[in-house]
Amino acid sequence: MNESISNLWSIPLFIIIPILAAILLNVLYSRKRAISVTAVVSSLALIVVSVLSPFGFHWFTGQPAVLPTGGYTYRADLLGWNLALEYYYGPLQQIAIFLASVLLLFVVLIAINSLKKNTGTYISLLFLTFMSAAIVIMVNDFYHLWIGVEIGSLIVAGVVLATGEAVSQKAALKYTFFSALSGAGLAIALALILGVTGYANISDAIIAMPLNDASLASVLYVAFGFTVLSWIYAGGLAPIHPLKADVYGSAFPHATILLQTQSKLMLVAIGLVILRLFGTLPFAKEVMLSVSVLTMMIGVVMAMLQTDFRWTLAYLIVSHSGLVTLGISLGTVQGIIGGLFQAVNDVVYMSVLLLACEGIYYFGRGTSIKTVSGIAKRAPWLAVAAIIGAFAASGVPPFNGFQSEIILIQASLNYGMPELAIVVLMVSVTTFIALFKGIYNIFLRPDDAPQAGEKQGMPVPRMLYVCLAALIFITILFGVYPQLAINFLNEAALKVVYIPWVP
Amino acid sequence: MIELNLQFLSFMAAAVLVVIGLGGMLFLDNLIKKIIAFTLLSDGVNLALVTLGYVEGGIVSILEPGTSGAAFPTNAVLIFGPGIVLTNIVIGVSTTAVLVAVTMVLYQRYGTLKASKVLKGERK
Amino acid sequence: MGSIDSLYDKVKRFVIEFTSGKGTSSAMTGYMTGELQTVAFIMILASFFRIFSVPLGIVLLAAVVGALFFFGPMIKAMERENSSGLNRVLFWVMIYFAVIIAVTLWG
Amino acid sequence: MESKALKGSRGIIAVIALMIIFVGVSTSLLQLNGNVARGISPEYNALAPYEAPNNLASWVYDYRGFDTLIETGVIYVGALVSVLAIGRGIVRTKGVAEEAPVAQSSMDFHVSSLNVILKYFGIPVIILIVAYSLLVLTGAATSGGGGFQCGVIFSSAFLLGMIFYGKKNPLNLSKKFLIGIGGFGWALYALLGLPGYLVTGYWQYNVGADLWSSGLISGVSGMSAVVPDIMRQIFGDPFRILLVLSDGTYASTAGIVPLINIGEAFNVIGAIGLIFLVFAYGYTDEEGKSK
Repeated sequence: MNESISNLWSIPLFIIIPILAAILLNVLYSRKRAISVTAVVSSLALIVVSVLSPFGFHWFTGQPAVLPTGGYTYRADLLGWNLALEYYYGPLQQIAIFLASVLLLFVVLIAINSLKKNTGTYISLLFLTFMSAAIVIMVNDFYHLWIGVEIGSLIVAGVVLATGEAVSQKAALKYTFFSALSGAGLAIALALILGVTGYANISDAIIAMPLNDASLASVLYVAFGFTVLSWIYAGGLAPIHPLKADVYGSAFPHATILLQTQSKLMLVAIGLVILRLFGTLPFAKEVMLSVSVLTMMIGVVMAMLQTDFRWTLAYLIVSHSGLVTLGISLGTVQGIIGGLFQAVNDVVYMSVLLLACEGIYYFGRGTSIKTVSGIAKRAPWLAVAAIIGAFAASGVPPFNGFQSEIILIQASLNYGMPELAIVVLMVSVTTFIALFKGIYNIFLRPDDAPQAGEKQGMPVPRMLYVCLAALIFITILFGVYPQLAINFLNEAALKVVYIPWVP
Repeated sequence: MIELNLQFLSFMAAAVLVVIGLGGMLFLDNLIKKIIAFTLLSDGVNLALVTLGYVEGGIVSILEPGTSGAAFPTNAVLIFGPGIVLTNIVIGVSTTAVLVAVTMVLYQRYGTLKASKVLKGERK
Repeated sequence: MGSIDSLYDKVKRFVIEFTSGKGTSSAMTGYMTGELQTVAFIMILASFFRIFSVPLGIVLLAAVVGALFFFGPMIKAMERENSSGLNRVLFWVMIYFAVIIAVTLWG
Repeated sequence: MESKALKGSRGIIAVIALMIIFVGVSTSLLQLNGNVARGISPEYNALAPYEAPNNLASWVYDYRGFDTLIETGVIYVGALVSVLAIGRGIVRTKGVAEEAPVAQSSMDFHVSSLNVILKYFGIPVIILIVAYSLLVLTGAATSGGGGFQCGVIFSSAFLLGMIFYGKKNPLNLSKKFLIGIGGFGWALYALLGLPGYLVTGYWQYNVGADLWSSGLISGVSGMSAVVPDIMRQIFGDPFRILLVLSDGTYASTAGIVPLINIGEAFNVIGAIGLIFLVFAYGYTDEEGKSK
């Protein structure tokens, strides 16, 4: 590992390419061909960069770190106070950004193929969604984390608003209100951490933290509370889950793929930051655990009540965020690996389900299980994809959901909390019920509409099937060879547990 | 006895502003009033951040002819707080713009600004 | 309490509560399963109290089970509280946040 | 207590929760009273004599310049999203029926009924405000001010023009121009990092400032002469200022900071101006189309 690279070439590109692409796309606005070329080329470039890049740091603006003795250094492995903003690109970041950029490519392709006119602004917002996710997962600086979360939430509001329907406008307004709230909360947490330690860089802040001073430690408790508030918000955990479900349910299904990827990455990133900064405080892990258990339980129960496939998926995404945070908040190596792996798998199998949902949206002209039925006859491959996605989501081998859930169950048993294992099991069983309620009604129930010909929707873009096939391939690949992904996640988990001050 | 000083008062005012903002967002039903409450909240955060940079007998962090370059690091205000305030102002402006824009659109649609009417929960 | 009649009435009311409003069978299934899930989840949550003290956990568990069956369908209340109305979510967030601060500061 | 949901016991619970939050926030802030850790800030201040004389400007645009790039993005995205809410860029799916978007009606400013004296004084005031914004922009490195402030002041002149003279005001900026200039500003800011990236490998390395290459600060090895002399002459010297302080004269250069300020100003003029224009007059696609 090249730990001491402090000017890794690839890191700025992950941010600058989406920014330039977004500006260009927004100016192009309605020129379809130029938009497609720009968007596809930029997202391909992001995939290539994420694969080729080695691991290391980037200190933006080239300022050195100040050694405790007073000199300056450019070496990242020496103890020093960073003057510059620090990003870290490691194995966890690599797999996260690689997946996000692949999904970005798919989403962009589908958006180009299925939307009418004026797509420039919308696709530029999709690029910015990717950018905010990349910022949050790579950054090692509390100040920058705050900016990343804020720009991310404004972009989410924009992506939702692009549908132009009343439901999405309401969802966006509510979501922005909470973005205001949690942004202010994160700013207060930043103020408190700065006041206590004087450093915004997370590594430096951990080293400078006055844990011995009881009166100052109480400042950290409040900072912890505000950070958890923004964590809950960014990841859509309980009790903000109804809003997040609104957002997921009212955006286009293909946009929801990117939104949930962004939210999962934020969940992982902020969760790891909380563990690193506040993991030693009493009650920190307990608070995080109870948030995750509540989220899982409420999300999955609410998913069962929904009568629209989009909303079922929205609540399931929320409840599976609880699985991710469960692993992270256990705070053990196995738990964190399970949580991170669950995040990766979740992004993939939920994308399969969401793409299937998009297909239903075209075929059935809607996704309500009351009005849409008998799709399997017209689109058998869509049904197969949806069923595979459902199997993966409910943890059936040989799909990827199984591998991560079994790690989570083992981790919670080893932690001494068999109840958590039961909760994980119940979540996967209930996921199965909720999904098959929808899938049965939409795909398998005989078509009871009198004029079936009239109900025929438009043909599904062929691109959607290609993307589905690729995602199902990843699902099975990770299900059969989980080590492919776990090898990327080990390092991050070990660092968080044993050397939290190293990003 | 707590000694009353400038920093103490500013921190106290910041806490009061933050809680008034939170309370306003919680208790007021009018969407525009909620947005105003948010700006109060954000101002409270700004005040806390500015106060963080306070240095007893400090000077503004601009080098003017005649000041001492060696004494500047200890005398000048802490740079991080005021810098973050700039960011917070920008974020506040953008968030407020989005909130107001969507509120305008929803007002066109429903003809009311009441959050309990416009933004009541609904399921499909 | 106690008589067969009133118990029967109670059960009847309990079942009728589910079907109010939407009467489709798939919605009904969802509500029934949801109710059972909620009960199970709350029992598991109550059992977490064994971390602090085992006897208290057992007492709490029994109390929760009793309360659940007394108060009828939990799922209705849960759906109501889970609505995405802005004011309601704001209320719950404030409560949640206050609890987190109280637990960590004075817990 | 306007909200119906918060009457009765719920309201009381909410008030108690707020009080707990108040106690938590105020106690933690008051713990900081008098013992704020100085942390990294004195290190930034120690470098001030070699950078722009306004240390806050060099903090915002040099040391933490990348943070400010994303922050500039926040205002750009804010404008993009709020204009999207009103109508620019709402997308439709092929073949699926959706509800029609609501058209935003334009505000009525009653321009014709305004007092004629106001109209006479309007133009000089607008000219003065624009001039002031340019002053604030150009003095960013040496005094308080900067790109964001310039943009806001300029946009307020634009708003004043709209109120006094209606849509055809002296500044007369069109939506397309504002969108373009906003994007141009952000792109300029982003691309100003490119020279430093190509020369030293660090994004947004302050090429002009040659802070590290001329050996002004001891202890930094391996970085001298990374910036070639020719680059130093192209970028650095035009901005070099001699700072006469009580303990000596420092050769200080703001480097690319003034240029970044210009990019930020363009971006903010575009973003805030667009917000004002579209909030006042609504957005229709016919006008926004190319040509």
